[in-house]
Amino acid sequence: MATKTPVSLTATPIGTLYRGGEGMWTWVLQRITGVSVFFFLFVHVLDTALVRVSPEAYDTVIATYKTPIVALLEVGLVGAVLYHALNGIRIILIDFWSRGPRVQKQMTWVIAAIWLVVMVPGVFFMLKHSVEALFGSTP
Amino acid sequence: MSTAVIDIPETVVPVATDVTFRIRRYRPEYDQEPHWEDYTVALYPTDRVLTALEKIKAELDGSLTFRRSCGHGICGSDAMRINGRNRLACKTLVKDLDISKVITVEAIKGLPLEKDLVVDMEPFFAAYRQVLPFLMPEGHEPTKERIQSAEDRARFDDTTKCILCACCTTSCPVFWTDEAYFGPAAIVAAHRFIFDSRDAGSEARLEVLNEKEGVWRCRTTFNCTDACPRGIEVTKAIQEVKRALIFKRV
Amino acid sequence: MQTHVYDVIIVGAGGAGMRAALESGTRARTAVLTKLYPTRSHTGAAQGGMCAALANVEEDNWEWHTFDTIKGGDYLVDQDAAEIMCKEAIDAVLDLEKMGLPFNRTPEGRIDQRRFGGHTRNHGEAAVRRACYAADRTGHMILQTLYQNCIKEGVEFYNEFYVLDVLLNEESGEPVAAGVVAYELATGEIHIFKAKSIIFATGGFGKVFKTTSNAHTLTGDGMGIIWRKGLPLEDMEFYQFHPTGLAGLGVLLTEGARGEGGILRNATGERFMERVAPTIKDLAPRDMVARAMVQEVREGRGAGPHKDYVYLDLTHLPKEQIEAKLPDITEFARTYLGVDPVTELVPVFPTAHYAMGGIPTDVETRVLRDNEHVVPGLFAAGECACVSVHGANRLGTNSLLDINVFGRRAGIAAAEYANMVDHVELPNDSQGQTITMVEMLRSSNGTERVAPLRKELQETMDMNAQVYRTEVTLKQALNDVHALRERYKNVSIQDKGTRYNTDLLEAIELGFLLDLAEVLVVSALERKESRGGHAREDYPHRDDVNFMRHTMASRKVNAEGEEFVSLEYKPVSMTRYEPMERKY
Amino acid sequence: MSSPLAAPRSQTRNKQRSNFELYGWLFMRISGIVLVFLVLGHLFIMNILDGGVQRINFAFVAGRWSSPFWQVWDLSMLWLAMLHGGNGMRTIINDYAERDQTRFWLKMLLYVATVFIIILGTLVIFTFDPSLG
Ligand SMILES: Cc1cc2nc3c(=O)[nH]c(=O)nc-3n(C[C@H](O)[C@H](O)[C@H](O)COP(=O)(O)OP(=O)(O)OC[C@H]3O[C@@H](n4cnc5c(N)ncnc54)[C@H](O)[C@@H]3O)c2cc1C
Ligand code: HEM
Ligand code: SF4
Ligand code: F3S
Ligand code: FES
Repeated sequence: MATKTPVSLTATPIGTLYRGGEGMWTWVLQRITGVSVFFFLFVHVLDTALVRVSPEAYDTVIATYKTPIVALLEVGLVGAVLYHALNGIRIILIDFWSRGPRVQKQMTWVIAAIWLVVMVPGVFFMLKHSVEALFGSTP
Repeated sequence: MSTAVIDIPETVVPVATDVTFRIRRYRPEYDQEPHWEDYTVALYPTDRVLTALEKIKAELDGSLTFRRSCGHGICGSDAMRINGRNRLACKTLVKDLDISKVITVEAIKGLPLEKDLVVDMEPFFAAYRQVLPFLMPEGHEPTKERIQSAEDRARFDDTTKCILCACCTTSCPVFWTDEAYFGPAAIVAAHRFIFDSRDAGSEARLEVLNEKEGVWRCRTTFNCTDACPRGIEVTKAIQEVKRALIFKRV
Repeated sequence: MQTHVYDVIIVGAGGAGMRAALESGTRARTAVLTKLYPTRSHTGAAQGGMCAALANVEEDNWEWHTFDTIKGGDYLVDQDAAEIMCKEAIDAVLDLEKMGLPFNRTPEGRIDQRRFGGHTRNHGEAAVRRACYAADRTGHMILQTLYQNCIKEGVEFYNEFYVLDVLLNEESGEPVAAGVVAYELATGEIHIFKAKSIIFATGGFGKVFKTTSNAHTLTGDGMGIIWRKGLPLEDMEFYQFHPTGLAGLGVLLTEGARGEGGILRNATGERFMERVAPTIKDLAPRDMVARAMVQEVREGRGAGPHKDYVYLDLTHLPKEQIEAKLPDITEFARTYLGVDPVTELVPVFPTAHYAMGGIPTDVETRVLRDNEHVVPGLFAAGECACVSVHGANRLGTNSLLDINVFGRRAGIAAAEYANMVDHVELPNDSQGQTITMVEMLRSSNGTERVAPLRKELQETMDMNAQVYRTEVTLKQALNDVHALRERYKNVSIQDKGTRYNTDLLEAIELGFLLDLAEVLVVSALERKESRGGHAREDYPHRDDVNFMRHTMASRKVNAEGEEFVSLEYKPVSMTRYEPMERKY
Repeated sequence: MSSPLAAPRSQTRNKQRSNFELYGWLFMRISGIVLVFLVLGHLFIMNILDGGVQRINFAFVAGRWSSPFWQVWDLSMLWLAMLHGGNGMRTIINDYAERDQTRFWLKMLLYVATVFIIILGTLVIFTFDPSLG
């Protein structure tokens, strides 16, 4: 059987998304985390600069860091930096270790594993502080 | 003596099944914008996507336009995006695709779209020409051949396989957004000569690739390596060129 | 319409065209017109090697090479041309090496050489290592190296320009080359290229057959154009069928596989070539091996569900050797048949491969208009030409050699000629014929479609004009071709646009294929003997008394205005080698 | 080199001999490695070690920056991270800005902001006056 049908429903003029492999997606994440951390750092320097204004101003701003919502963001930040750093090491290995390019896929899974191993207890400790601060140290 | 003991392979007789292709069409004389169209043709598992396109052109729509020549992955004419990945249509077999779903086929990305699956290859070849892809030997021309050890010959073997199909360059996310980037194929071509022991022109080639749009643009996303139909370790070659630059210049 | 003026125009950017461009580009203003991007040319598909008696690994000399070429060609080879080719072979290889071609190397770092079918030591004593190679992608490396050097020399290319006509003008009653007409794929525009010298290097026409190692684009345009001008085509009945095509597909597995020690076996596992060519067995010339394979299948010893192929056995070779020296064909077998040559037998069967015949030229590559006279300014080289160095059967690796030796000669001859003469006036209404042809096809409402016609042509040619032929089958083929030519007049295309109209060009290419198929079949019908690649079951022996001569076919129009194929003959040029029976 | 009618998009590349991109690339790797210790260490101390963010206030900062060790730590972290991030951002702008104009202005904005933050941060670390508290 041979048929021809125009597709009007999905008539997206744009092409499909490129189905890249590990290498492409790790890079996308590297970029996203890099940019996020850059903007955070920007803000972070600004708020720290308040120590030059007055202790009160600084403490007020820092107080917002101690709210649970920001604590969650903080977890995100740590996750992002950790990923960025691990993948950064992976990239450097690809750059300078002659076997690097050949094992880049394996390295991707290794950094994913390390990330999880570090983040699970990390999140626990980070959130433990907020939880304790919110509800008192003995629940 | 002459009759060896051999295992005679078993053979199964294949059957044809209907396969649907969703092809991104664009005919500059009639269409404002590209659009998708579905075609269903009967194919054997061992048929190539190129066979399907030939069939569609023969039986359903003669205006479907694509390039092809050799039909077995050696001329580099038919790079296209099949199910979201760059491949050669003549090296992609129906049995290796999930035919329970529609198979999408569209032109490669990042080069100007001319018609259906045809793009303008000139920018691609222009980049290739700029890396001085030819032997630049030094000294007197020998009367016989230049001597090269088997090891020296092996050093650049991988990158001699390139058929300039553009699968790599048009899979590169950097190239999509920055068309001035030389792209992996041009770097592969440079690599082939930089690591040829008979060549003395690397300095000039490295100079070109040290430019803003040269090797440093590569973000090691490996799409090129995954896409290369010749199995060239493209990213590895790019990294070797980067290292050659670093160790020469720093 | 645009007009361009050059000294030399080269049609085709395969090995022959680019080798010519490298010579003529430095001597005269040159442009190369090609319907494909240069690196897409089918020279890139050549695998096994290029022969030259370098004697890098064992004793050898060009005289032995000449002998093998002549014997391999079943004595239909023009011996003076073969001598030139085999003598110049050595420099041809060295030139390529100097241009940067990465040949495989011996332990001492010299160019390595391997065995190939029909190449022997001391006039047939044993197989000799004569083929220079770069793994199993020799043609790829030649094509790339030549293109790279064209970039280095700044050769001008017009890519995706289809040459559809050659312009000849009369000078004192004789045709003289004036230019070519080309169709630009991207725009649909017609261009005229005025030139003093024109070199045709358009490659073969394997697409007249269904099972072929040739590319979709090998449709014999160059030969077809020459043919339509009423100029002769030589030895068109001699078409080579390569023994080892992947069964059912035609994708080629190089003879180098047997050069490395591969063995052909039938369904029972027997090494049947031992019966046919006791001395060199699987490395006999291609025509003999192909016939032996067809015989095995006919006599019921074929393998597979339909018992229609034999096996190529590489399993006894070390894995490293296969992967180092035959990587590409290993991959072809894995990709297209799902068979791993390292551990499994590969199903193979003869595939249409190479046109020994073509545009007749002298050894300076000048195109002949009859047995004595050349067409001034017109040159041809490569597979589309017939010098004839291949006679009735080409030896493996001699084609890559041919394109380099005669491509180079064509470049030099064309440039030197161009530097001697002035431009010839273009004939009146130069582009007229081409425009009419294009417009007729574009506007036709005919009921016939290109694809089915092409398919029927290829099927009848595979059925009736393949490895074995008889009067009956050839007549059948001729009738079919005639019927198809009638139907072709009623062909129409679906794409009516001007940009990238491949629909239109496939229709034009089909026209050339139909013409050439007819010439092939008519020439074959009249050659009532078996010689080299032309095996007539009704005339199983070589007949040197009546047929030691080249066929010269040309298109004539009779009193009723009907076209027909007229056959004449040309003597074979002999120097030193007396025809003998071919035994290996 | 190419045919006279073709060559539509062949770019003329500006040939300025400079190793800028090379150094930028190297810097990304070297600073990256150093940052692994500085940033991850910083985050660990700040977020996880006894009390995390909860214990941070003016006094905590005052305590830390009274030691030159932490001053150097934070200062190098600031410089390396800003330069590393800034260079990364430059790459990203090069990739995505389509018009030369846009590209130029975005980069200017980036450079100004980066320099501003680096100077501000440096001033804060050096001129910090714990006696304010
Ligand atoms: C699979 C395979 C393996 C082979 N292996 C070997 C081997 O190992 N050793 C060996 O010696 N030989 C081998 N051969 C044979 C050899 O490769 C060819 O005969 C030879 O390469 C032909 O070269 P060419 O330059 O004449 O033509 P091609 O390389 O075919 O080039 C033809 C050129 O003409 C152009 N052209 C055609 N028509 C037109 C037109 N109308 N207008 C403009 N341009 C046009 C095309 O664009 C192309 O550039 C092999 C052949 C095949 C198919
Ligand atoms: C913690 C240790 C860090 C390491 C090991 C590291 C490593 C890397 C590496 C190797 C790259 C890739 C550069 C390239 O492809 O050329 C990179 C990119 C980048 N980094 Fe970092 N980095 C780290 C911290 C940071 C910080 C703190 C920031 C933010 C200020 C940052 C922002 C960026 C940005 C914006 C990019 C560009 C991403 C891109 O071009 O795709 N990085 N980093
Ligand atoms: S490197 Fe591979 S993908 Fe890129 S052009 Fe060459 S063959 Fe094609
Ligand atoms: S896809 Fe592009 S980013 Fe580098 S690794 Fe390949 S060139
Ligand atoms: S047609 Fe030649 S590579 Fe696909």
